[in-house]
Amino acid sequence: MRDNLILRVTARILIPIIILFALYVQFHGDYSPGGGFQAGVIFSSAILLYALAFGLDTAAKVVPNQALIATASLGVLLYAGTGVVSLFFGGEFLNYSLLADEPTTGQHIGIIIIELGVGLTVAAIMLLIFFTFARRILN
Amino acid sequence: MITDILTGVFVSLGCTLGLIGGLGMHRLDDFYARLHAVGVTDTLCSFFILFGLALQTGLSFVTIKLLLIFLFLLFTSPAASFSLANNAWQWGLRPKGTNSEPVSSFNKDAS
Amino acid sequence: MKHTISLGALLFALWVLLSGHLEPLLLGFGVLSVIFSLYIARRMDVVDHESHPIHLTFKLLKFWLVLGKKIFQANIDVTLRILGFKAVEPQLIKLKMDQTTDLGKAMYANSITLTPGSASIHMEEGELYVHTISRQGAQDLFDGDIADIIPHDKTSSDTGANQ
Amino acid sequence: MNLLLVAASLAIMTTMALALARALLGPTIFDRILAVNMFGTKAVLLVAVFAFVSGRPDVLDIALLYSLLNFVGVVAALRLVERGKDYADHKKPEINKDGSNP
Repeated sequence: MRDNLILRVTARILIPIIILFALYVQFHGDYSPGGGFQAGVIFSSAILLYALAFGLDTAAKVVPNQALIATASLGVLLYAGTGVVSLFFGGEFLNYSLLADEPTTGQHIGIIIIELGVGLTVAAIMLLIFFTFARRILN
Repeated sequence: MITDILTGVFVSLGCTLGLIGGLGMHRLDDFYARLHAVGVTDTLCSFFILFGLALQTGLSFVTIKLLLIFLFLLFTSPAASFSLANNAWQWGLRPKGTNSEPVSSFNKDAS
Repeated sequence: MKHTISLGALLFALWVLLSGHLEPLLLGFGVLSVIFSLYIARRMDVVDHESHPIHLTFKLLKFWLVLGKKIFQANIDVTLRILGFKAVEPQLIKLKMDQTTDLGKAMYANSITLTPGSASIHMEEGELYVHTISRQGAQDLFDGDIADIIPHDKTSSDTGANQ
Repeated sequence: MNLLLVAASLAIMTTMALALARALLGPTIFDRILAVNMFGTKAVLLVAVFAFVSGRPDVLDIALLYSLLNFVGVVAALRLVERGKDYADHKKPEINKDGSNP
């Protein structure tokens, strides 16, 4: 499998599609099955395919560990931040009806931001787990 | 009504092919031969079933999704088969009932 | 750059087809998603004329039609062999590959795999090892059954040069 | 119409069962992964048929996704086998000089 040409060609074609699909699942959580968690896992599987086809080091260059840690933290920050902001508007934690004048608009904005936070964190953490274990096996 | 009948015909054909492929998994006697059984279920069987389903909806986003499913299967299944076969070959598995090394034409040996 | 734009257009079309919602909000998310996908794809260096053969579009259409017909016939053949109406006589052969680019080689090997009754199993420089289920199928491959329908990718080197 | 689709899903499930039997029987690890690959393809079709039986076309997204990820799964499983050759049921076969199996 070291020099599997077909795997590389197929991965080249599929990876952008899988990433786009992950983002589609991310943003259509309220219309069809899906949401942040699923999107994060799908995204990380795209990078995983890249690592399997082109090697772990190449993949680690595309998504450096520092960026992953930062992304995971950013996701949690988004989630918690949305909750705290709704506290400032005088509601309960994560009561995002208050994020806009109209409660439904506020809920819409709130759910999109929350899902984004979940998606970012899940994608980053999945990749961190994968890289950690894969490196341990290699050494 | 006519589309219902067509759907029925196509889906049944697809299912039959799938069952034959599943049977082939047990009737064919080594890994490399079974690749061909999987080839049957991956191509024409999927096509018949998805095409039969697509007839039900006419031209809509659902049809396009069915087409996309078929396209993705068409792209991924040969790559998966090749990866498997290539791994098996490099691991040292050799097909049963053939020359041990590949021949480049049939003219020399008439076996 | 040309290939990035065409990949972007393709991805956006895919987004609209998947989504089916034409509201400005979701289309906006679509644009952002396409840009992000392109960014990752550029970082991964997976965008080039090989992953995205725009220069072959029309030839590809004909190729798919002919291949589809061959797949159909091969399916019937293999079905008969599985059910025992015809003999299973496995063959191991190697074929010369004239294709120069990675994409051409991959298309050749994948077409062989997609046609039931023949599966490519190994690739060595310029040679493809193929396992077929019948002697007739093997002879057809020797006669260039599949090789003749692969679009010639000679233009691809030109496209690569003037980028 | 629904009856036919239910029958179709039963047929697909039978095929999946046949594939699963091959996955359990082996004999080599490659047979097993091949069977799992086929199981995955059939699962995609089953989900597609299910979407029509239940009248919820948005379920098709799952089929779409599974058709993409099934491939990643097979490749990952192969990587594992490649790494630990003895995960395969038989020890790596000794290949004779002429390339034939013992």
